[in-house]
Amino acid sequence: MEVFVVSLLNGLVYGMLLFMLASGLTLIFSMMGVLNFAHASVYMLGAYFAYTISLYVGFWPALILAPLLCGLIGAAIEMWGLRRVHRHGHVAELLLTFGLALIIEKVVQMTWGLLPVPYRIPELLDFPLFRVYGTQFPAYRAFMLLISALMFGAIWLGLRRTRVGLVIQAALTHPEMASALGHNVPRIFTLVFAAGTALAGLAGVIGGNYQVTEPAMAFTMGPIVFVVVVFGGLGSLTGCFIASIFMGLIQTFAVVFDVSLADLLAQFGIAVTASTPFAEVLNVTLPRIGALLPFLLMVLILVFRPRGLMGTRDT
Amino acid sequence: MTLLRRNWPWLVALAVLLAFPFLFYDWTRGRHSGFALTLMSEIGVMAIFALSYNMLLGQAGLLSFGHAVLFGLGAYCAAHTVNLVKAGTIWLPTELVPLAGGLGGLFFGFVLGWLVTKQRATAFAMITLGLGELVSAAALMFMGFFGGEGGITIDRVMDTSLLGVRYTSPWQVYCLVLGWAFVAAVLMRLQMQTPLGRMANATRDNFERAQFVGYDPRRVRWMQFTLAGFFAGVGGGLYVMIYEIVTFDTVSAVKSANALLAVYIGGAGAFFGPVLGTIVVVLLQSGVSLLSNAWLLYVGVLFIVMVMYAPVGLAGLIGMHAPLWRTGRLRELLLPYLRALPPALMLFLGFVLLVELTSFTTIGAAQGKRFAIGGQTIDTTSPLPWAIAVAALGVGAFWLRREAHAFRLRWDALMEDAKRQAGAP
Amino acid sequence: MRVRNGISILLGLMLAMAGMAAASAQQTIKVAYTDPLSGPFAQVGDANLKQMQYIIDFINAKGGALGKKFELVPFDNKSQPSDALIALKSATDQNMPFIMQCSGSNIAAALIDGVNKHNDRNPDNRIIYLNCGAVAPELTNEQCSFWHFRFDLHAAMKAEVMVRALPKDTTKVYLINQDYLFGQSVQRELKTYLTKLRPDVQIVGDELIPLGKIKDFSPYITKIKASGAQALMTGNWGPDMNLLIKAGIDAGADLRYYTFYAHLAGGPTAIGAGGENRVLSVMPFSENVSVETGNKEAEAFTKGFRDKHKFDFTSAGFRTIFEYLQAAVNKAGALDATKIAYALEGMSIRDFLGFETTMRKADHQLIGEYFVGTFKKGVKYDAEGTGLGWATTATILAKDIDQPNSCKMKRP
Amino acid sequence: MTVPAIELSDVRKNFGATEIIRGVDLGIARGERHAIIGPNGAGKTTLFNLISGRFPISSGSITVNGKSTAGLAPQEINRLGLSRSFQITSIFPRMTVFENIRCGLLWSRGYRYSFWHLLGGQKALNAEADRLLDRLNLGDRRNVQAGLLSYAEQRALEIGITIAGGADIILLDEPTAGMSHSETDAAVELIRGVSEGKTLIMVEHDMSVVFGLADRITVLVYGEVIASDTPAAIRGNAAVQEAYLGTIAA
Repeated sequence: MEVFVVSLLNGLVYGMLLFMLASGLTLIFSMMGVLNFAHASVYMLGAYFAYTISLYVGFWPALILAPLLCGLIGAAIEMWGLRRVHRHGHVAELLLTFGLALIIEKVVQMTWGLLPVPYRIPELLDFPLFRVYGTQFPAYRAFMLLISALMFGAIWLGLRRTRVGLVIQAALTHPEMASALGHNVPRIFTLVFAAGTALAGLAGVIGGNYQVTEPAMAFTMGPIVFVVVVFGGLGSLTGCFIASIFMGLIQTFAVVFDVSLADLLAQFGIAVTASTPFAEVLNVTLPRIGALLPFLLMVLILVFRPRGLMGTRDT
Repeated sequence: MTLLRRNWPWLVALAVLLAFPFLFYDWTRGRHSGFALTLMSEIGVMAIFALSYNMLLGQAGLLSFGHAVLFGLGAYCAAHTVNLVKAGTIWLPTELVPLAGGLGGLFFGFVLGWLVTKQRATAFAMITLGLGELVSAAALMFMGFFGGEGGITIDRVMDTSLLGVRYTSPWQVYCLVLGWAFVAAVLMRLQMQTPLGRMANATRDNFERAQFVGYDPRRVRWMQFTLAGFFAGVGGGLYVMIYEIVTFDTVSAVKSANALLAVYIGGAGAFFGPVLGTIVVVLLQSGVSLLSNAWLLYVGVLFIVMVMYAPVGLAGLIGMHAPLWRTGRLRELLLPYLRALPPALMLFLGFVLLVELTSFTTIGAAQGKRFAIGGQTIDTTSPLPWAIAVAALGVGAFWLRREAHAFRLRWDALMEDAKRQAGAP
Repeated sequence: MRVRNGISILLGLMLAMAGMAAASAQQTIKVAYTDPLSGPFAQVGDANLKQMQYIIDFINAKGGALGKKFELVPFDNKSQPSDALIALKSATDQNMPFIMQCSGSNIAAALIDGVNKHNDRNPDNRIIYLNCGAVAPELTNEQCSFWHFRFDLHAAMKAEVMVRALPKDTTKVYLINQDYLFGQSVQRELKTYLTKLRPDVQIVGDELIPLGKIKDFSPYITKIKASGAQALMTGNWGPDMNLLIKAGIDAGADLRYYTFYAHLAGGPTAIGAGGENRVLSVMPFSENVSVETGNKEAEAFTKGFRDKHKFDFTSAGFRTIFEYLQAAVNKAGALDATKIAYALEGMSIRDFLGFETTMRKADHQLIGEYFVGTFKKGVKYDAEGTGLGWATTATILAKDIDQPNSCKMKRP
Repeated sequence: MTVPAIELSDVRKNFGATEIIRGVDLGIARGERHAIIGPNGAGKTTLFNLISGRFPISSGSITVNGKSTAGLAPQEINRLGLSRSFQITSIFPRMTVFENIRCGLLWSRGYRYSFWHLLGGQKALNAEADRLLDRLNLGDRRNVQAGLLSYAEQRALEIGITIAGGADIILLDEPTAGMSHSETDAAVELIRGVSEGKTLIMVEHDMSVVFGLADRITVLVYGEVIASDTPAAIRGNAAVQEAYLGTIAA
């Protein structure tokens, strides 16, 4: 029970962090069809910006300024980069962001150095909020939960209640419709891309000190975000939300269950010994592959249901 | 005889590539440059790999993020085969080791292809991404087949050579690589002209139409994937022969990304594009990385410039000159090119200077390196070099814009003429 | 048509490449150094390079060897064995007598194999591989080579150091390691030495995690807490270590973290003040050792680096490597790899901290002292400006870690 | 009694809650030129998609040359001897005109998924593709990238790809849509020529084309067949007049 409750909380926090990153990508991917490889790079930029800003004016202004900066960068990428290559198709767009990811990583290394930077949790939030069965739950994690919940609410309302939101929503499910409705599609694309990258930046601000702010953080975070977006399905924020939480929980709980395929076979009376074919594979325990489960799930879902969990159209 | 007349460039290329390492020959010590030979062998291997990648991207329109899986698994198969031969379990001529890699690639291409080719477009790309992650993680976990972190080592000196060569020197290995690269390139070129190759193009262009002329697009994808696996595996087999070791890095995403970079920079549309791209990428990685800390940045910028301004790749750019070449008016472009050269050079040098200055103030200086051009040490803290860099960058960019405009006008006029000339008879 | 064009361009590019050929006369003793200098692990090579450069300048100021100066020639291997082997080719082309590499046992295995074969096939152009930090025990056991010299303790020895430093009142430990060759052998060796040296200690959990894939370690901490462990022993490095310790501190777990790599560049920054008195690291060197032992000469040497680079001198231990090189080259009397290798094996040196060290003849493994440091406030030299630094809590002498080996050395 | 080329019985199709095709029964005899007409949204193209296997049917059955198409993929239906064109031009835009036609020929000439035949050396195949190109009046555009052809040329090419495989049932979806008068005339001649001795089914809006080409006409309105008869009978059919022609006449 103890492990269960604590794992649930941890899974939720991690899932929400994933959601913050993935929601921006879902918006971009669903509407523009661009699989943005630079998304995690912007996440990293968000963390670094927040670190630098917080050195001068503190964490709280950084919480606002860093995502704004990231959003501006996103707008620039869209206007001067993506729009240019749009006519060459989605592969070209994807490759552009891929190149950007390489450049951003190098630029970060050149600007902030190769080592982690001491980006710390603000003192105001640096205390244990409560204890569950003797394990502290840091206030900062609660703060992360709060921010991501607020963000989810804001996106939800923004899409439901504003005019632009309604257009975006229409364009999410039927990208070709938006222009038919006579809207300024390039402007909306820029807006969505900027908003998406700003969300990634925000995730960076609050994820950078929760994890470690270093030049490799984009590289490690990138693939998993794709997994969440694809698993959740195109055009569905709800799907993205569920997928994020699901991925957060599955990785958390995989750690807890110490079972392997061999154990499963033992249930059926088949004993796995060293001489059994593939004994090495059968003896792998769940915690060892917990972090790989998302990839396995993504491959499976794409093979059998290419639109993802709640997608409105095929990937 | 006509075969020879039509295909002489291939043979000339082969001869030149054979003679090429002698440019690096160390006459005083009487030996080949191992570095140059290994680098050229690497280019050969990566060229096969990139060509096989282009069987998917260029020919079938399939964007894969996990092609290295086939390359690496082929390499592991070849390595295990060599060790079995060494142990006397089986007999195989040394020269056919890459074939063992190819068959391994073929097998895994077939098995994994069954899974990944169920989808196309983005879903295909994401499945290959996931699969790549899974296989590279598995390569570290399972010692039996992958040998863990240390990988599988072999000794390529096997005494089973058909030609009586022992492959102790890099030169002999280079010849083997060259031979196989040549054969593989010819086969891949020919494959393009087979029904499967053409239908791969057709499914790339319009998979639905392909269905309504009787083909199952999935089957076409699957078979194309399997064949690409074969050639990637041949590349893997040669990799083993060069380095005599295969580790988990061969299946990694980095390797896959390299193929993508090479194909796109070189041009997916032309057969030789990927080879061109491979040369550029390998030289950037192995050559420029010796000179500059920021080589990764240059790769990224080159890549982006290509994507934005020349999505047809280097080979495509060259191919665009073909009509002028045919009409014999290519030299009329000489002057416009010459005029565009100084601003382009200026832009380029300004950019490089700026990057290097930054890199040296942040990373290089700490390494205790000095920034020197032609023996002259440059003080990265004084404003002068920075001002020069920025000025060169700005002026170069402005000037190039103007020249580019003039160039464009001249180009369009020439192309118009060429088109009319071609249409006349 | 296209094909023809392609080929002519290809040839043009190849010719351009020819311009890169270079040969240089042998005025210095060149040491090729290959480690990742770009990509996600660039910090490792970068930090090493700075420190080695300082050490080499120091050694050269003391006369170098045979009247020649040492020169470090870096090659970026991008963490790829194939690139390391290309660097090896480049080094042998230029007749460099040494190649050095510190990070990654996969690359080390490739280099040992590559050096063996090269030296076999080119008896006139041999090269010695100096291993400054690839720690898989296999490298000086099953895979041992006459041309390979390891200047860092291997994983089994480090595991023994860690076990020996475990305080008497700790009776429950949890092992967590990365799921690849190195992590698996650390896990195995820790168990071996715990049973051998500390039968009173109970291993309440052992866990393998996929390398570099975990972004949130909280679930592991929950599991570790539930097991009642007092100490966590891990060979994790990089994000896998930083995130693990951070998660533990955040959860307020009452644990001590015994690590192999917390002292390396980036570790102290990532861990921060929360790790005070909790994080311990097994290390070949700490700047505070000279303060604690009152060794002024050593302190001046390390302080010189700090003054120059505003950067911690975590790997000052590399000085021992170059002192061995200096002595061996002088003893051999020529820049001949075979002679130098014979001179190196069995050589003993009193290192600059004043401890006896030996390059074991049987397996070319350096046996020297090792330290276990605790991350603490109030030490003279703090780490990465965190205000906390490494205070030595245990010094394990060479004789205590002189583990047996299974090397069957083949000499030329 | 010979087997009809195509037989539909009580074919229904719904997308979600909307029923687009509402129980169509239709038999098309071998060798017939058959046109399907009807107002926009009547479900003509959907019907084509159902017959050719692009969409699965919701209920009912379809046979092609006497064989049920239930559960068959489009390519399998194609191999039963049915070929189709699309309303929106569907060719292989990055391949040359010649290769487009040759791709249409490959399967029926037994090349299947071969990767050992070199197409350059298949003289009979290439000659046949060239003959077809000449028939399509595309001979002089042989080596042009198909995507660069004019619209009318692309439509002609599409018909070429459709008939290349030698299918005896040909479905053409608005073959003359968007063409000028002279282009339409040429297209009609082309269709007349290539459908000689075959079963032709086409959806068409241009009534002059329909009445000029078709032996029989089926009128589809809101997913239901309201009449299926000879052109003359259709012209005189009151219900059709009411539902469809009337609106045009008015």
